[in-house]
Amino acid sequence: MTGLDTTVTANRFLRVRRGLRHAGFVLGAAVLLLTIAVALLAPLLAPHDPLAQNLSIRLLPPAWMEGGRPDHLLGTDHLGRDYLSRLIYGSRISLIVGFSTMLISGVIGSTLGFIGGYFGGRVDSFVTYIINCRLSMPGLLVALAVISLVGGSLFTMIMVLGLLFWDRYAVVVRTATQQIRNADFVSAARVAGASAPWIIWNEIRPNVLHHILVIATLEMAMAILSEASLSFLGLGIPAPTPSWGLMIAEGRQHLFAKPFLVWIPGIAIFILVLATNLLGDGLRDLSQPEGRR
Amino acid sequence: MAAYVRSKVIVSLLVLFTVSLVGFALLHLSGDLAATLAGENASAEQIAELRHTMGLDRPLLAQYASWLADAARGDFGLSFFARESVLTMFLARIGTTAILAVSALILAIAVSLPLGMLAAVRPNSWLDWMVSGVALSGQALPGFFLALMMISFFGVTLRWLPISGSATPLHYVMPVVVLAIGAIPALMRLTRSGMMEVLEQDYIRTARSKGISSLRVMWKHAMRNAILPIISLSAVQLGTLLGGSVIVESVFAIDGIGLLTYRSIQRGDFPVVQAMLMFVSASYIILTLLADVINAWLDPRLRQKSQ
Amino acid sequence: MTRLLDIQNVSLAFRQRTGLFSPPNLIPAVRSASLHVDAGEVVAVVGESGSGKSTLAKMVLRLLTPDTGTIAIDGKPAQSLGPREFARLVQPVFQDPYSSINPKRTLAEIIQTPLKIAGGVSARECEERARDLFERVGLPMRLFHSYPNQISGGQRQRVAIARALILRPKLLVCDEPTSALDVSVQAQILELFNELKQDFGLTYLFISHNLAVVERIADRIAVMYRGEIVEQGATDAFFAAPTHPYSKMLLSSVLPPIPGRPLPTVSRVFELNTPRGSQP
Amino acid sequence: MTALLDISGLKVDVPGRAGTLHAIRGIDLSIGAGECFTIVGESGCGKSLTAMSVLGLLPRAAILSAERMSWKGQDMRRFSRRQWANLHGPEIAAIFQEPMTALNPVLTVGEQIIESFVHHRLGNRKAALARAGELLERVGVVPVERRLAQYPHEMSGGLRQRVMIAMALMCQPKLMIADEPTTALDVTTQVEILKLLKELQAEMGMALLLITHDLGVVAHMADRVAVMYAGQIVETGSVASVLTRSAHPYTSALLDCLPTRDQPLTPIPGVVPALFGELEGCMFRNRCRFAREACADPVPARSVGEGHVYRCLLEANEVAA
Amino acid sequence: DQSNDTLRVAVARETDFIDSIHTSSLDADLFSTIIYDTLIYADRATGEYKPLLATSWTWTDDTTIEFKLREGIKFQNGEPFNADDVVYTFQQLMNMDNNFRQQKQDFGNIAGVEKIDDYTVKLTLKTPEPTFENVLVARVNIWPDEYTEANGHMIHATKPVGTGPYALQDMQKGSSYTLVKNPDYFDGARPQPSIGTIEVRVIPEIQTQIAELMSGGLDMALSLSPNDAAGLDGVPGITVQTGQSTRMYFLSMNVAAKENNPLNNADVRKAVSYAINKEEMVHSLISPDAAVLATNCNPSQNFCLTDIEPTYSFDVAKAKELMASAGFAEGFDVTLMAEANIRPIGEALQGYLSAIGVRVNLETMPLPAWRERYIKGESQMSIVGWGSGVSSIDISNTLGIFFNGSSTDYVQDKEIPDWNAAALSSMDKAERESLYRKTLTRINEEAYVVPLYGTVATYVTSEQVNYQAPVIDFPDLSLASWAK
Ligand SMILES: Nc1ncnc2c1ncn2[C@@H]1O[C@H](COP(=O)(O)OP(=O)(O)OP(=O)(O)O)[C@@H](O)[C@H]1O
Ligand SMILES: Nc1ncnc2c1ncn2[C@@H]1O[C@H](COP(=O)(O)OP(=O)(O)OP(=O)(O)O)[C@@H](O)[C@H]1O
Ligand SMILES: [Mg+2]
Ligand SMILES: [Mg+2]
Repeated sequence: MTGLDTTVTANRFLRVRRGLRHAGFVLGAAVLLLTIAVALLAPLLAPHDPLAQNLSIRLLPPAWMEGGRPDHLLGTDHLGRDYLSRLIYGSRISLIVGFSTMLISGVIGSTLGFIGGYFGGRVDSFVTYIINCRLSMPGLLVALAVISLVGGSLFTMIMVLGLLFWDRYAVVVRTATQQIRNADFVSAARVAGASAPWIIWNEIRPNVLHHILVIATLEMAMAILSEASLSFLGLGIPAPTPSWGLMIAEGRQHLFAKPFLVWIPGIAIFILVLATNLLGDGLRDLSQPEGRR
Repeated sequence: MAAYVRSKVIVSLLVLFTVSLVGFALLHLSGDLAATLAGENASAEQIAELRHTMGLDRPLLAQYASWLADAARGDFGLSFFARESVLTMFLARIGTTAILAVSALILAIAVSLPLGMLAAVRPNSWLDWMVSGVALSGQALPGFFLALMMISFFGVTLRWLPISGSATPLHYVMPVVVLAIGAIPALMRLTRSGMMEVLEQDYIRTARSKGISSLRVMWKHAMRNAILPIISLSAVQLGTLLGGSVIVESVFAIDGIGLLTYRSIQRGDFPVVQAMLMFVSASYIILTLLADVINAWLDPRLRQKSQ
Repeated sequence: MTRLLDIQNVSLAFRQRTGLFSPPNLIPAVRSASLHVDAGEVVAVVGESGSGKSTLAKMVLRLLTPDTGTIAIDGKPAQSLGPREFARLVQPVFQDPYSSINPKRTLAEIIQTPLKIAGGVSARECEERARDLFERVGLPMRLFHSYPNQISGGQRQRVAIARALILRPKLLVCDEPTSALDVSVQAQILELFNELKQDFGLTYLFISHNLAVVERIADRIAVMYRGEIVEQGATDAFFAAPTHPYSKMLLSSVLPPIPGRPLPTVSRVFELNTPRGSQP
Repeated sequence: MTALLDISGLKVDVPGRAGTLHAIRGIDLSIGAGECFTIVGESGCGKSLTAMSVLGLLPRAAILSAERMSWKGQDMRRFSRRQWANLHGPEIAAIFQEPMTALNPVLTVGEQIIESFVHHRLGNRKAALARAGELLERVGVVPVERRLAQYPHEMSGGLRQRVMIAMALMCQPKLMIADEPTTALDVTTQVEILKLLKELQAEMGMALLLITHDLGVVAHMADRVAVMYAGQIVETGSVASVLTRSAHPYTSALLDCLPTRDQPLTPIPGVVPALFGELEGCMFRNRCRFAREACADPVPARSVGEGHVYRCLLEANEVAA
Repeated sequence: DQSNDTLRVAVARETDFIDSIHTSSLDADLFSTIIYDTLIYADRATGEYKPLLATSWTWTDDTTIEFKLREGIKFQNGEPFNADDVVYTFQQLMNMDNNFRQQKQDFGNIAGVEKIDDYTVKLTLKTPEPTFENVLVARVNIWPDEYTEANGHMIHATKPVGTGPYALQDMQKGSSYTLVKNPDYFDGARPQPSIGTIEVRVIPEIQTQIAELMSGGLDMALSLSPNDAAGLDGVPGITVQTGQSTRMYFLSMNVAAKENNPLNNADVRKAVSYAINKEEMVHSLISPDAAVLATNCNPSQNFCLTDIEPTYSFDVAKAKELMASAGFAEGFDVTLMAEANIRPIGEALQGYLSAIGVRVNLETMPLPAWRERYIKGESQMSIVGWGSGVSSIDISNTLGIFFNGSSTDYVQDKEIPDWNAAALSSMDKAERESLYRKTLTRINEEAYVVPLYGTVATYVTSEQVNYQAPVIDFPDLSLASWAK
């Protein structure tokens, strides 16, 4: 780096503008925000009660297909519930699972990463050891085993996923912290008498935050997918609230006869996860300094 | 070197031990085996009796201790249901899963390495965009969804491929592809980003300034360096593939260890689940060690560190 | 004159672990070094890369603990000082202007950091003092709330200096504060050091490998070689007649910007060619 | 004497998200066989990009244009990939600043040294190894056998830089480009490396394009020097003439910045300008004590004789006063 | 696949052991049925009990049966069949150290077995057991005594030898099983087998089974639910049949708990009963062929009385009225537990009950987890599925488990357990019927449970296969033949 390019590197506004020019980031953020809005406004947006069943109109195809009805835009499920409404409400579960898991695992993983990375030495060996233990456990299998024993609920699902999938945070935060803890501004804070927690929170965290954000988006995507997979394996979140993974799992009974039951939530998951990943990628690109390197 | 290997091995054993303890505790604290085991029409008394005969009413630590003592001798107990040695059950199925996982990894590497490299050489080209697109979509596709769609398309509509079982090599095509698609995004991204990073290194400029062909620069100078993290990731991926074959094996009805474990989880056959846990952990540890060794062999700096 | 810093027979070896259970390799970085700095003095430490200069500085800053030997600051053993007390006596200025200030915080925040940690000062006063110093080190006020990526290396180094001064320390430990800067900026910073010395009554422990800089700024010079202080003395005397062979070699290697002279002959008296393993 | 390398009106633009950076803005330079030409300037002024332009190794993003750019009379702008590859090694070779990172960490030193020799079919592996041995001996990397089998990380910075030099010499280049070859080294090592370069240059009769920011190095090494500031050569000429009779305020200010025992330092105020957008006039004017309004207009080059050229509105002797 | 005379059959769950005595996995019966013969055979078309290995069986008193055995039969390993084999088999079943599945429950009442002559065997029971014939029909596969003695009874788990129409040729435990026709099979209650080879494959994923059926990779699938099969309706080349099952589902309510329990109010339970549109629910979610239950038993079970009063037909108004009169006009919250794979029913119930203000929190879980909690008494409301298996051919099984005063009895009625016990020790059919009538009437009067539906078994076959859906849910694959 040189004195020259620093004077011209993007300031905050520029960074925002840069963000806006990053197509993937914008797309990802837009879809995610849209989904959040849909989830929040579900009662307003959903044309029907997602739980209101009407067995006389079960398995209606989407409106544009033969036999579809305009008041059930995406058709109905096996209980005659409006598929669009369920899709809209289902976004809530996906987002709640995604966000909560991301938070829990984020807190656990980042804390471990910070501690290991900052203190180094034996503390780090111990943290590395914990990470290794975690990595060597097959995550999905353990989640499967625990949920099948405890029984699925939104809470268990979130806890199990959150308590299991913190490894990426830990690994990334630890490495990033290791790189920063030797920075001179950390030494300066130490000389000024700052405690380790103070330094971690005030000096290191801001510099690692973008890594955490990137991982968070990936983690969120993974949690959404895991929820879907567990639902597929019959260990999803129980009723009444529909989740997208559950909708696929339920719809799969009609995979060949009524494929839309699988395709609609499948596409929804795909788009949401894609958007989250795009957002993560965008964040990654944007957090890299411009110019040389 | 000896000291390095020794400490690695000790740590690995410690990790295995911890995993076994955590797994054991998780499995035994969260469910009642006897209820599962007694069968569907069993009464409460029958269950209690069974609990006693199976020793499930002993203190957890005592149960663990005897499990550990047996496991240390290579005896992972009998399956509750099949009443067969867990080890035998594993050995009978490991081959199938290994074929599946290894082929998937090979396919994934065969796809992601060249594409990732090309994308790195020509950033922002259409190829790069395609690679990013593939990686992103692959990441966003639930494996089971993909599997079902492939079955319905290639199996039912086109009838090109056999749908279930593992009778012929052709049977492996769909499951391997589904598994590989799960592994490709990470590998492809890492290849691309690793390669891009390496291409920016000073020594690449040095190599270019010597006038050697760009192909040679790529293979001899860039690849040797960029491959290191890919090898590590491949090891991790292989472990993940072994552990993550549950969905693929159950959808494609392939009787490997993934399906075995899934069934065992479903009916609470804990000795099998526990053994699977140990197996995946051990293979993860061995694979990463192997990756370390290969990397040390390729990178003299790591070699020195381990001396 | 009071003895502000007194380093007595300090040694430190780095322990490099190879495995969890194997004995560590010892890399001696500083060997039995003794050095003192009196109040108001500028003492420079010179030496080649890897000779232990930074390690010595870090020990003074209590970022590393010596294996043996003692360091006394203002007459008291450094270890006995509380962290706040210590911070009010000694502050650092580091070499790399990019790593020495946190890129994610505004310049105002960075400068106030030590004061915030020390506590006991109102937010208003904090900011007040930061503003004062900001101007004093020659930074334009409009940059007060900007982020480090908007300023140049020289300006960053000014920020680092302002941060070091906000607690009004007595001793400034400067580890190659100008070696990452261009000559034109280096001159600016050196001038600033000179001015601050007068204004704040500062004492410097000044580490450098640039003999021209040292000659300009130091009262006394200590030469480090392979972890040992091989020679020390008043600047004038040193430049006039270095005694240790390494010092001589060092002096003879200086290239003045005067055309027409041949490259000096450097007589290596040491086994400098032997590899010393990887260097960071 | 015909110039080996003859460049005029070289421009390099680097488009970025924040706008296009005009990193090099029309420089002329020519290097004759066997001479040592140095470029001196502060960080970011475009020294390395100039070197990379000559090497044809500009970063992908950079856009090069030039009025003339020729190697032994051939137009370098038209060079194909293949022609560039043939140039690298036997004609032009390079060594770079960071000896720590300029060598490939996973290949042995020997392998890296002989690579270009073998690739350019100057001989087989055996011949290459023999020549590598000679050269290593010459640059003082001994014992040769052991060194050839070592990896870069097993050597100190000074040794690595010597290896780089040996590597560059393998194909007997006509021009060696050295981009700050000693900046990362200790002063004592610096002297040794510089000496080595100078001796080798004389022995092999090759030209040396030396890039540095250290006027001391310039004074001891250069036949001719160019002083760069903000993407332009502000002053060029024989080293004696430029350093002792500097005609450009920047050159003289730079000399004044060097700390000496007796004189007080006179720092150059201000910072280097950003090289974005329309750039006209003297870029030094906002830091120059002689600046006047006319400095904002394009400044012509003036000659002080014997190839000593500078870009300033001042008369040649005004600065010294 | 008719071309090579192999019937390819898919099941969803693996079988650990081939013989049903050693394992609780239900699919083992699939194999046992065709590898072994029982003394008595239940006709798959009528449900009637017919002679098989026993040419006749006679109750000489309330606790004694005499069997006349078929002569001239050989086991698949060549060993001749005679009374020694039957005696040996019963002795094994009586030896409680063998730890067979449900051994005490099914065989604990046998007092002794005696060989009268080479082809006559006398069996005595400790107490009268009106359902004992059911046990004989499905649980007593006759083993060859010499082979079993020489190898231990566990040999049948993996290398079974019986007298049945098919013999196990090869198995890949957990994934595929190959059975070949027994050419010497006697033409008795069940005919000689016609298809040469039966290949059973385990395909856990139902959609994969369907895909295989559609693409011609399978001839028969046995684990499809009516809903799964519905998708195959109209697919050319595939026949979907439904057969009866003894399995039944009811909504269990916690009547016994005293505190804070709206459900111990009979009016509330009646309101719940009225609120559910069983017909609609069952016919659309389960199958149009499924039995909608008015009493707490499956009509395919013996002694299941379908004329019990009162019945509760769908009537939301009445339900609301009852809720109000019980003081729950505002409704209440309740947790409904259900096994994961009947979740749609749970959701439907949730929907129906919400109409009368009962806010149902539905928890679905795998069967073992559900059972564990149910046995521990943690259920407020549960959908209980029971039966399928020979013991549930008789109503005693269902009533006996859920109305016996034990921890699985959420009603704890004072009298029902006694009536049930009395019914189980009487050989008098009329008396048993009247006792069950009392029980069933009490259950309906008090609305202790809401009987929901009896499942149907679905048999999906390719056109090439001729297979008649059996009346009991014990498919006998030896009855299959090629259509042309
Ligand atoms: N954290 C560390 N771990 C191991 N060895 C170290 C560490 N830090 C420094 N060293 C070693 O200690 C010795 C002294 O290093 P130090 O950084 O004090 O040298 P220096 O004189 O400051 O060099 P420079 O001029 O390059 O900054 C060197 O050999 C170095 O390799
Ligand atoms: N790959 C690149 N991408 C974008 N900008 C670049 C790139 N390389 C150089 N630049 C810019 O071009 C200008 C000139 O860079 P150059 O490397 O030639 O400077 P230099 O004089 O060699 O400096 P230094 O002494 O730091 O090596 C600088 O502003 C730099 O930021
Ligand atoms: Mg240092
Ligand atoms: Mg440069």
